[in-house]
Amino acid sequence: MGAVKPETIRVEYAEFHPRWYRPPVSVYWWLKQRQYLTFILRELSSVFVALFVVMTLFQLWALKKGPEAYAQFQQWLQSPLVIALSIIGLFFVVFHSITWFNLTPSAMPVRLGGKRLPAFLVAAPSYVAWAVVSAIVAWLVLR
Amino acid sequence: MVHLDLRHLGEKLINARLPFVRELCLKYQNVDPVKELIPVRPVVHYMMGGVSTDINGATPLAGLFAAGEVACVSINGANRLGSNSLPECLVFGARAGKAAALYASERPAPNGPLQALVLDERKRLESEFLHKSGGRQRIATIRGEMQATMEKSAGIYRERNLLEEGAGQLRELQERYRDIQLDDRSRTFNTELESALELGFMLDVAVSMIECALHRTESRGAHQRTDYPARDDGTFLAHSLVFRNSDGSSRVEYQPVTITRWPPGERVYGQARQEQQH
Amino acid sequence: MARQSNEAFFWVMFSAGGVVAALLIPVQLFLFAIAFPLGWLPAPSYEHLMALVRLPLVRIYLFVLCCLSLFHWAHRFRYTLYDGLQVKHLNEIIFTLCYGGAVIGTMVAAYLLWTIA
Amino acid sequence: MEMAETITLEIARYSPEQDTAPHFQSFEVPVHKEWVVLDALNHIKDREDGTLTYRWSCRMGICGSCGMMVNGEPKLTCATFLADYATKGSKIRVEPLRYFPVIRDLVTELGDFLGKLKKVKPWLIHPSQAPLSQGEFLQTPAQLERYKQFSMCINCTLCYAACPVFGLDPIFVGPAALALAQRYNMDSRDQGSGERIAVLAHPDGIWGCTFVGECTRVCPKHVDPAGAIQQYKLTAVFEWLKSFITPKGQDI
Repeated sequence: MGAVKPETIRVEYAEFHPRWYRPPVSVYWWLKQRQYLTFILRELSSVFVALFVVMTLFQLWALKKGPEAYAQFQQWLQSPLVIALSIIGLFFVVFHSITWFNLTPSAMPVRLGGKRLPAFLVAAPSYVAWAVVSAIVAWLVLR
Repeated sequence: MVHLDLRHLGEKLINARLPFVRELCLKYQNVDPVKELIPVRPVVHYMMGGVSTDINGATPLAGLFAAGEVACVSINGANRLGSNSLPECLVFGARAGKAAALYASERPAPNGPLQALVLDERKRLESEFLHKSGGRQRIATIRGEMQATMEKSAGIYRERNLLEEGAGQLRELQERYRDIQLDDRSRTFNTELESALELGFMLDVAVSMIECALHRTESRGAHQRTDYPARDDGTFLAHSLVFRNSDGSSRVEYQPVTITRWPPGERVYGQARQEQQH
Repeated sequence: MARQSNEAFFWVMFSAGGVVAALLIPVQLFLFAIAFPLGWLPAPSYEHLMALVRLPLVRIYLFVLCCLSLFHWAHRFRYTLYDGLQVKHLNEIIFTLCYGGAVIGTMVAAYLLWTIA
Repeated sequence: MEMAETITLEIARYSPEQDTAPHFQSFEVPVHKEWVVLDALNHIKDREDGTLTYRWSCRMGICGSCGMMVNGEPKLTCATFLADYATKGSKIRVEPLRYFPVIRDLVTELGDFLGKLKKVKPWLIHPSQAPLSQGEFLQTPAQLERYKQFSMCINCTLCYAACPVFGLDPIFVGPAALALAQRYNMDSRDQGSGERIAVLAHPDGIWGCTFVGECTRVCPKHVDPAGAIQQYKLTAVFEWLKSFITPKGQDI
């Protein structure tokens, strides 16, 4: 199956159909509107998700090497630059969680008795699950 | 100006029973029926009548097909029942399209003389509209006056004096129409040219409507003559057909109505309706 | 339909990763990268963490978390590059870098978790 | 805030015969409480400049032809009141809908969009024609509810003007067409989802959507195209998984 060809590419110029003006899209289009910027920030949260995994992999590597290596890793985490990055990262991953949960009702509508449930009722269980899962993880680590 | 007052119903009842009325008022008129009066007036909802066609969309002029609001297939007498426009579009649009394609495929391509005619018409339109200069009448002004005239003379209630007065005003507007001012010389999406051509046609239709209304000395459906309040099936159970004479004047002829299942009846309301149904 | 199948697969991985990341990463990032280094909470000992990591369930959990989160990043980042930088013509390179990165990260995670105990 | 008596409209003008790029022209129009931007445009065209070119028809949010950018936001100009912008000294900037080629002034080229609509087969697909004597295809209110929201689309293309994915690469099938396809997929009387999937579940179809969500925000009819697309992504995944267990040759 071929790609969907935009009709605008095949333009026939004729007497009654002169030049169309094609407005260019700026490279900075995502700065031109608040909603676009929010969208790009939401998408960029994935970078911090990946960085978190990288950190976790380093953590596992340090654990594997032994107590000294792990102490070094802990020290590295205490350096101001890493702390600053972590705080920014936390902001982004929380932003990811909130936007993700809020978009769920729109992607997965729940119907009961032929009526669609209001969005907050579909999103609410996600937030409850978030709290419960976070508590379990914290308990396991802090125990 | 006539206003509709819903304020006594209160916000709760309006929201529960008339949500769309409120939405329409708020969204397109900036009027909140909870707190304000709603301006109301009769409007033209649909063009009853039009170019006479058969059930294939063919008009009496060979090769010309019509469908939609411009056409009058007469599926329901005077052609307006709720959602008539739907079969008009779905059924008769398709039929007219097929019939027109068949007609064209069975005939040779337009010959020299015909193409010369087309070229002449194009030249006429170019000189009278596209290259026209020095006009003084604005399209919108003439259109507005035509609307006012029709509202007054050919609205729901009609009578001889008003119709004749309207006919006179339309003749004057047609005269002024020759002097319209056109700014747009472009051949690309020229909506002004379109409006100008449309206005000429609308004036023709308006004249036809008044002509028919004057001749039809009875009351029926949307045509209520206060000077002739009764329905006269003996003379007027017929479609009015307007023709243009070669001198530019028009004449009205009648085409009998074919009654199939439902003969025309009197539309009555309330107590009278209940009695009629028994 | 080959391309459709790829997209469906990557989207499933992206979505699953999105859920996992949304539920789990904030608490872990907060604890390990902020609360413990800043001394807000007593950091768990090396032994405690090793004991946790020795549990097979915890290792499976960490593997799933790493793998899905990386695929989540790969998918999102790929489209962000297309749109944000208007570099859709570099499709092949971006595609390889993003999903390739996720695959390598997943392999590293598998190796570490397999050999750690 | 005090409502101004007049307001300046800065209107994008583009004449393909003379211009290589659009420019803005200012017009002063009176502000009436019930006037919308479209009324102002008609006021200008009727009295000042007959060459001003734009599309409009019904004036009540049904025909979908008067969509324009009003101060950078895609809007139906028949439902955008001057009074909402008319504080002292304010201006209203009116431009053609973003991301579309411009034919003239405020008129955009729609051929590409109409082609996309057709591509998703937005009609009821039924393998066999039932005889008239069998009556209508009935539907329960619950069945209607499943797709009703997606059926409210008036093809005004505001969602395309809001969609950066379409703006960056017009090959994207886009919000309205994808939502319309979903309107028919969800209809209990339709059996055409198998015929639509090749166009929909395609890198230029649903997979191109990054859920910016702007289409849903600007939709004047609350159609929620973004939701329709995400919902279809889930369906497409199920169809993809199903293709493993159905015998070869029965490609979805």
